[in-house]
Amino acid sequence: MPGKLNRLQIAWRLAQDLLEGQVVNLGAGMPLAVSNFVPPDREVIFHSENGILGFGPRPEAGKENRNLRNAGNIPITLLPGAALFHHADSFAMIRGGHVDVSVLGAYEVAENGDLANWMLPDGSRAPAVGGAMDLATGAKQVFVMMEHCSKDGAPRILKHCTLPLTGQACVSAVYTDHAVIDRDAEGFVVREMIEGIQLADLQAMTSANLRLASDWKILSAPEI
Amino acid sequence: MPGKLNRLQIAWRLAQDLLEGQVVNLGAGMPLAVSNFVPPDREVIFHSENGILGFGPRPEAGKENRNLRNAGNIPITLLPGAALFHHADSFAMIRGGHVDVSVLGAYEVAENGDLANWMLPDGSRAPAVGGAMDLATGAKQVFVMMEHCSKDGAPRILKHCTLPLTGQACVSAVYTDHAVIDRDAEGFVVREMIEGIQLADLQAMTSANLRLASDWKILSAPEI
Amino acid sequence: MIDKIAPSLAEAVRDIADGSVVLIGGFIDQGTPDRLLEALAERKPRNLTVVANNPSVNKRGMEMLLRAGCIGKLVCSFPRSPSSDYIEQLIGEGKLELEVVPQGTLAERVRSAGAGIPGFYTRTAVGTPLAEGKEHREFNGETYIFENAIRGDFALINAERADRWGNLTYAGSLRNFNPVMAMGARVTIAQVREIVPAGAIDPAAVVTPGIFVKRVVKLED
Amino acid sequence: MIDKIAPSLAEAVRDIADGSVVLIGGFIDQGTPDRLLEALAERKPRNLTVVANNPSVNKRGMEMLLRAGCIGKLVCSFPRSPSSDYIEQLIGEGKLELEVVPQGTLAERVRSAGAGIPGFYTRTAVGTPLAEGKEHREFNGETYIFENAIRGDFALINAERADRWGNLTYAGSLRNFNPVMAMGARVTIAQVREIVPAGAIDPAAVVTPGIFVKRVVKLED
Repeated sequence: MPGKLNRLQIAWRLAQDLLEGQVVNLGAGMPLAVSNFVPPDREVIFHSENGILGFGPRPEAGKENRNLRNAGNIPITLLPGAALFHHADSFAMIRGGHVDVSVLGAYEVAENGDLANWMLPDGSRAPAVGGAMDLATGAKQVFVMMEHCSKDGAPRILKHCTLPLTGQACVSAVYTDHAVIDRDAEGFVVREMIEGIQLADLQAMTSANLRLASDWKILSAPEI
Repeated sequence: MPGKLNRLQIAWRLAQDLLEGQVVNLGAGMPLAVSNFVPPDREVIFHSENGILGFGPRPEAGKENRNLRNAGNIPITLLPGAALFHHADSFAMIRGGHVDVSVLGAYEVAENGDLANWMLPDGSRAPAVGGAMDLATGAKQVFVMMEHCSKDGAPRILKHCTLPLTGQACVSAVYTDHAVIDRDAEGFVVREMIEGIQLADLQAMTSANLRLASDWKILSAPEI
Repeated sequence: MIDKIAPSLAEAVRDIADGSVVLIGGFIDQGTPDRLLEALAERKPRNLTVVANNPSVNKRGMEMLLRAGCIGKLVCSFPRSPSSDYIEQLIGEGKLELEVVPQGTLAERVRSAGAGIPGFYTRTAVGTPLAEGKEHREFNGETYIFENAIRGDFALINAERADRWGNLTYAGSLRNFNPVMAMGARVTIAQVREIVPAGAIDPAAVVTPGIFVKRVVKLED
Repeated sequence: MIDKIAPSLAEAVRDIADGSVVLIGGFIDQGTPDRLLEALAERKPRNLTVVANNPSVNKRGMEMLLRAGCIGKLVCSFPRSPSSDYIEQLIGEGKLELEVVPQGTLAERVRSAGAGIPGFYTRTAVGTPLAEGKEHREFNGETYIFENAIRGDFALINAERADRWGNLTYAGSLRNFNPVMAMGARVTIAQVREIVPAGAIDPAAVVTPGIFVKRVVKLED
């Protein structure tokens, strides 16, 4: 697929939709890249579940502070205006609806907004949930970023989730390598698609029903 | 009554029973005097419900800091080792059983440990409870200090409280102008009485049944 | 650029509408948002539900709000003050509803709202008139009552220093209810004595992170 | 004179008995009380219930406790790490019980215990496998589940500075679960990098007041 986005490009695209002044939590893994791509004239405050508001970019190699790492255990810097606090306060912010956007990865997203991102049917006796359920349920909006299909081409945007849920009816928007898709009361609405595909092509990769926004646009991102 | 204690002497007597290292909350009014009488070789940490641990004596006149006052709104000093925190944390300490002793005034105390100290039947439409219920219920031990009888001579140490309760079965000991009285599973045990009275005299001023400890002593306090 | 600094007291309280639930920081007269309360009293909103530990101690501030007839319901732990008579008069005339709440329960009910918790169980007040009508439940052989969260539409608080992100610190015992009320409201407004550049407050020393604060207004010296 | 400073790591953990509930601070490998865990593993207590966000990340610390066979039950949010296979093996052999709890729920359950609250309602986990068997209840049209408090017999935590009253501060993001676990246990024990005279920590900068701390032990440089 020619115009397909890579993971960093998905992160870039999502970052463009974060608004001035919003508080945004980035889940571990792929979402952490989002902080690198916020437009420079826009101030977004990043929250890390381990008790940080206002973290900045990764420090230069050799300048890392061992005592400052994010939820992915990656060294960070603090921006002027940052604040540090403990886990109960951190999750009070999340659970209490003070975080504007939570960016999460996903295995599956359903048209009713259900999210599954924590447990694969791999027979693990020790499934790890971390903060995913708190973030899925507590944030005002949940933005999911993921590849549109699984590695073997199976749809991951579904009518109903098949995997154990992380949260119910919580997903606001999905950013994939093929499209930007909003969710409203009726289901999924395609806001952007990559060049060269039609809605029918995207629908063929998607189990849930897709509608096309009247003002839909081409999804593109700079080379990263 | 010759050896009857005044209010400051009651505070002095109670202060002698506070132990090294204990955290002690002093209710507004009469209990606040207790902090002045802890033996100098003993370190007791005083807690104020408005978010202070480790407050010290009242500063000299003219040296008050308007930003440092206790729950009775009286200027205080901070001892080395003091800590400041907010009301939710302050009452987490109280409700969570981290405060060793709460010193409270009372209208009535009953032999089952019930305490009434917040509401008189004076027809007030705006009864004020403050932190009394949290302190009565949350602290590990509640020490009550009060005059043994009301101004018109009526007993205030009763079989059952007649006034609306502050807390149930919460009182550990009562310090009055006539006696020091512990409470155990069976009721009140007189540990000290002022010179010149017998148990019968004290019983005549007390509705609840009193027992005398085998090792009871004379209650006395220095001139204050 | 994020800038939560409001140009004036009047501007800071501009959208507190009739019927709002307003949480108010401070304890006795320690750290009350007196100037914000004055500005609010001048706007004369009606039928506010006011949540504050002490409804009135000073002539300034809360008492102005009360005497301007802005308060329909008062939720507090200690409605006893020089203005108690006036409060009792209003209650007697059916013009004011009063809910008395133990101080620690009040703090926790507001903190709960801020933490996304609709209610919690506590032993405080069991067996007293303040437990009447509340759900009772046993845990480990002890009786507890259920207390629901108190969510504010607005919180008015008093702090010492602020930056443009709304981070706050407090002086001495003036902290008290202020950080708690800040957590519990949709819109928190702080009067402060000093505004400093972002980064001037040590991140480890921030008491109320800016996420809980919408507007900051500096008092005139 | 109050002096909470313990002479050694071994002395600090001396009374953690078989079957104790032990809360452990830290997040991933940020601010874990690794040296206290080592000292505990050397004592080889049996059948501990260990409550920690991450059960094991380092060879030192928690993993030693796990491999020494000290842990009967693990309560955590993220049992995924280099030692996951070993955890799964123990579970498969019936030698370890695992309770997975969402991270924020875990923090709040411990904070609740510390605050005298036996339990609370939350929306987190509703509709997921982690809500199964829990009380469900509606508030304002939303479904919540009931989560009960987790009280520790002991807490092992890691802090930066301490004084003889047990007041603590933390460095950077090493704060995380440490102040929360400190609240939730009967006996909290802190390993610290520095001990300073009482009064050297600004009272407004204390993060964990000494009331929550029983013993402090300074690490060798």
